[in-house]
Amino acid sequence: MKIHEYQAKALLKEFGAAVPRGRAVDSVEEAVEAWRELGRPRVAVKAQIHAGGRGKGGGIKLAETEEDVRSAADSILGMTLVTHQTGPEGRLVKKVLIEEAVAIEKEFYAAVTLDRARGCPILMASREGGMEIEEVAARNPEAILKVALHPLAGIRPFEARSLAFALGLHRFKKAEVLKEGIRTLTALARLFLEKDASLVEVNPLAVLEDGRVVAADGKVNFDDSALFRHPEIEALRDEAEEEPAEREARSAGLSYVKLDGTIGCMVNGAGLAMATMDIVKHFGAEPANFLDVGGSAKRKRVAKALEIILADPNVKGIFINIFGGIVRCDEVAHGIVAAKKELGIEVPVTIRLTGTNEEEGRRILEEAGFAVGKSLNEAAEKAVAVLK
Amino acid sequence: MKIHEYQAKALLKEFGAAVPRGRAVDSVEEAVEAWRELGRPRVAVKAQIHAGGRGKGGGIKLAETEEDVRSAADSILGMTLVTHQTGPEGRLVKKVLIEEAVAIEKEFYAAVTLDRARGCPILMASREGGMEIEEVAARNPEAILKVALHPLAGIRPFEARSLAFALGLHRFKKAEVLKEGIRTLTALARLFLEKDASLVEVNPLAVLEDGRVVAADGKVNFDDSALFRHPEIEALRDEAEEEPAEREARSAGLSYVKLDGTIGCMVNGAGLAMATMDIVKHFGAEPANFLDVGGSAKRKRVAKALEIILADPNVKGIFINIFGGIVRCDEVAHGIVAAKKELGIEVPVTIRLTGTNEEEGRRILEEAGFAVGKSLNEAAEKAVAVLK
Amino acid sequence: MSILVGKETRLVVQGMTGREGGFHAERMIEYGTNVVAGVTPGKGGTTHLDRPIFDTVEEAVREEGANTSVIYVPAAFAADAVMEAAAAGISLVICITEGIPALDMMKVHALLPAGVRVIGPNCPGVITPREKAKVGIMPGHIHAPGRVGVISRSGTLTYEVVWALTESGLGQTTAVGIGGDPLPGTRFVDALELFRNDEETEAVVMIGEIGGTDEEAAAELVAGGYPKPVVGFIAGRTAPPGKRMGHAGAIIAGGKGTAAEKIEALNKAGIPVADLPGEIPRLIRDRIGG
Amino acid sequence: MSILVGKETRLVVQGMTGREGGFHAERMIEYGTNVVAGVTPGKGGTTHLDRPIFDTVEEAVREEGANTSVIYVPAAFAADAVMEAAAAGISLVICITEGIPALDMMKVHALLPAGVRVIGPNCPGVITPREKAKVGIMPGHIHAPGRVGVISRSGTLTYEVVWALTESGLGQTTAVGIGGDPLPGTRFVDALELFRNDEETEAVVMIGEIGGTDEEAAAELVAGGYPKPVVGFIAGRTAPPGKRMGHAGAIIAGGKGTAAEKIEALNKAGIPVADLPGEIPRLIRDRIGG
Repeated sequence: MKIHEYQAKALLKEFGAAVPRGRAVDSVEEAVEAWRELGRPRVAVKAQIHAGGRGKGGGIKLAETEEDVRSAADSILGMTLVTHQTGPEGRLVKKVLIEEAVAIEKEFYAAVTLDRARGCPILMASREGGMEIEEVAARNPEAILKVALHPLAGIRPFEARSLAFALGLHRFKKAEVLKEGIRTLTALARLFLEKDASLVEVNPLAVLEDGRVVAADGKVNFDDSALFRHPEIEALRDEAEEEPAEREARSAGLSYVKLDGTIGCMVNGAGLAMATMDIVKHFGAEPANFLDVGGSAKRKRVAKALEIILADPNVKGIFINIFGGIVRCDEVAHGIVAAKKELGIEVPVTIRLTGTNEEEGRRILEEAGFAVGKSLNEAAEKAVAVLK
Repeated sequence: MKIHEYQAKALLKEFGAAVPRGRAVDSVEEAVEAWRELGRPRVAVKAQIHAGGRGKGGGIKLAETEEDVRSAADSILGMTLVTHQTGPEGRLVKKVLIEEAVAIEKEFYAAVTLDRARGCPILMASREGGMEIEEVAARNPEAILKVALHPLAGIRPFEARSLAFALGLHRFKKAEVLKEGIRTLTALARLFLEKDASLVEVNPLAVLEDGRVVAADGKVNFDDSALFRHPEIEALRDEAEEEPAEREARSAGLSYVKLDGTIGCMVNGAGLAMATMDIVKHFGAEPANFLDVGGSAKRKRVAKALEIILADPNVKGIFINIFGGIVRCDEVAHGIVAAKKELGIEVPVTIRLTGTNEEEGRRILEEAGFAVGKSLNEAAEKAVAVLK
Repeated sequence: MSILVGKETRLVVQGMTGREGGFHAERMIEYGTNVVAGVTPGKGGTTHLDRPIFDTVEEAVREEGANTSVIYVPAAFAADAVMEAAAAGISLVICITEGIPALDMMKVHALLPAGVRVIGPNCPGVITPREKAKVGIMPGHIHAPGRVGVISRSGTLTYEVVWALTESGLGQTTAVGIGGDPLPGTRFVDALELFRNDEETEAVVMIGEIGGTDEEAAAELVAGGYPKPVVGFIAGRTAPPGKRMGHAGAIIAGGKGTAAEKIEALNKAGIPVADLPGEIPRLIRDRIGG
Repeated sequence: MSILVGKETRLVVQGMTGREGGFHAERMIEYGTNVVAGVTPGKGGTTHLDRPIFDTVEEAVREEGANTSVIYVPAAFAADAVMEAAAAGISLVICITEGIPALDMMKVHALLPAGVRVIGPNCPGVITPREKAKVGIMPGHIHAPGRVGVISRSGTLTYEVVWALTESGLGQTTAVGIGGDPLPGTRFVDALELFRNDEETEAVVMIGEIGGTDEEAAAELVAGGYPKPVVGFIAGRTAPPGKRMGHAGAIIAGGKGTAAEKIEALNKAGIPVADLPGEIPRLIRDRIGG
């Protein structure tokens, strides 16, 4: 799960990292009020959406006067912000963060994430702050310093200290930079571990001219599997930031990802669903979605899945691929028939069904007028061919 | 460091263990008030001293009426309670705990302590509650169930659960006993680890007739070395419970334990101090104390050590044994001479001095009229002989 | 002989009296697996499917000599169940549960005693058809005793491949579902090591997918010398970056973990990668004949 | 050859610019120990006693090839210093600091990488007189190269025994102060194992004290077959129960850990226990002659 920058910064602060003073607001009037509360300093007005690259898209503006603040907030609030991470449809901006502009001496990068290969959290930092870490990793991987953390011990003082020295935080004129930096690195790691984050990223981590070290930006993602034990994090969810169809699928217990193609896919199992997309592509078409109906696909869920697929106007054909194991083919067949009745499916549907209760499933579907294949390749070829 | 039962129970409660309702008070009037606040139930009036065996010594009384409560509190407050743990001099009772008497169905024992051999905390429990665990260990060691805890993982759910099943907590009519018991065992372990305890003992851990599981008594000791990071625990210290000379020694940075003999011992190093006591005994006398002046014995500290030894009226002679290493013999000599001047030592003093700056130390002492030996055996023999 | 599960398996089912655990325990018994006990805290002393139920795994080990455990416990409690099994002396723990927090599994790995192997979580389990030993949720009837070892991050996609192997007459020695989580207890490299000296296994199929670098690690291991042919399949060529494709581990993050990278790594190591699952039997026959 | 410290020792002093660390670093250098670096976070780039000071142990290992560390860091930070040394690749960490919380040391032991040995905490250190290697706080001049290995929970009591050995002409191979804490990194049994195959060591002296059961464990090890004579001493025959005798580990708790029990265990294992420290040289000569 993703959260907004202002929420990430509040969490970072809770764990002991310093952040610029500021407040998130919904309206131009509140924006001006927030600016006044801050003591009328130079501020950044920052669009709050779940995507990076906001600056280039016009979602971040500096303002020094009431007029500036008003006009910046007015232009950003309500805009549809397009960045390289939003896709061409962009995102509606409903909140801006009004934040004291800070005088930065040097920008660093710091993040905690999961190191899958080592099986532990990893604290990463670099002197090349403000740049995307992937870019640094590609160009100059040596510049990224890494500390593998023990999941039970958390970050140990010597680990934060060593990293701070390696970053050169002891070389600033202001002696407190080292200590502040150590505190911030420690905060990142603690936040990651105590809140079951999957990513805590501060970029830039800014050393200010006055010796403070602040998280000038902040991004925190969470492990969806652990949200059950963090209701305070679940409460930060902004559903408006999610693809509506994906949100609907999630609440129905389906795993769905919208894509740009024309063949809607319904499959049981994530690996087979990916493979099915790949096969569609292999035979010359583009999948419209990833959809896993799950390991215990009951008829209602199957019908819901078809409803979600059909709601995508790009879908010109549907390919259903079921390998019954725990999932019973007859149950799936009932779901397909029910969906046809309720929704009136108008695009061609190609079905491949095999495994548990295959015969019964086939009978139900054929009675309802569907053709059912057994071979994956043949069915896929046919699913693609109907489009032409 | 030790604390009182009422303090231990407050901590246990903080960590999720249930305890009987109650309050500690200093006066008879407050005792009656506490009883009224509890709703005038049958209560136990329990002397709060840092020693076990209070019941047998008359330090715990049951009371049901205001008159009972008044008379019990009156008889216990201000008494000098003698138990097998207080020594013959007993302890002055300054506080009593007024606590709801509970209807106990069965008593268990539960404790967390340090397992030195395994190098980890150990959670122990037994169905033989209310008895001293040493007794159970001697008579029926099988009856003590043990779970070695991982110092970083703390107590894991399956560990608490397995122990609760092994104790038979699932066999009570009231089904909640199992869950309550698991919660209590978990609380003990968490308290031990989070507060740097050296012992958390609940004896009896009582299963009540109404299905509750409560810590009917509670004892918590702390690792002295870790108090620096628990000011809230340090604040629980009751200096009145400590031997005054030991308290004085502690604040002077000395390690002192009062014993019953007549030869006062001043030694540098704990092992050598114990060995010196043993040698005194070997040659036929009894040591009056253990005293380690420490690894960087400066003259002031040496003088303070002698002052503490001399304050013990049993002391008939003093044996000073110094093996200079980091400790310089001349510095110790200056301390002894200073003490002689300030305190006017009237008992015979035997000194054994060797190691760093031995010659200079010897010269200083001999000038001040002390005889100085070099051999430990000879000096010890002489120290004992002067008594005769 | 077989790897992981076989005639020596004495299985305890953690969560046996639950809906999932009960359903699959029955299927496992039907298939021939030696299920010796179940564990459900609070139901000790009862029986289920004619097997004794215990409150703790420790009792199942002590009373019934269980040496393998399979876990159908809800996600919030599953990591603890793995640790309970390990502490009780179980040497192979197969965790079916999906949705265990990543941090829980990191802690499990940090605490696991030496000599305990975990398979999964979020996996279909392990099956050795020749020895009628099935531990997990896969449909037994699609498997057949044979010559090929299968290692897979997926569930139904594995069935697809297994079925293709069965239909082609190649069959399987053991099929190991290592699971779709980012931190599997057993990885491709570990499973490859297990198949290395298994006499009956003539070739190995690796079914990978996007996310992580475990396929690349396996390619490196094979490139360093592996005594039998390995054939691969990678799902997710068309998956977009930054989106989780169902499995918690199936995500292209920071531009890493794409199917293209993995296919390239496997090819470099001399491992042919099938474009379609159905091609796998042919790729194997090209290498081991028959 | 020697055990633990010797000519191969390349020592880094953690806390070298502090009062204690600086004082003892100077004594160690005087004695002949190969002190290659110091570590004090924030003082990197300076020098002290002509040795480079680094901000981290990792730099001392990388730049100066340090292989052994001695810790004079205050108790609140000492456990972290041990872990820093271990993580930096130091294989022998000798921790002098007294008063480290027991829980900190438990965590250190749980996290210590394989192959890293910790001596102490709350110990005088280790000295090998023949190789002029002294790591710790013991006075060097009382030691002499010789034939006897010394293992002790104490500081000054060790000096007493060492001096008796020196005066008697027996001398020491290596004297190991394992420390007076309840959770020593190296115990009697571990040190006995180190002396087992040390050719120069003809006999071993164990200086124990009340508290714990490490002397009993050592007795068991010796009873199981040990190739050289072992002689013992136990301090605290007159210590009362329940009172901590200075050392955090020297306490008779729950009636266990008395001197009488330990002496009995040692005697049963054929280890003579001296009544007075001064008797030790004679007990040794009775066994190894000379």
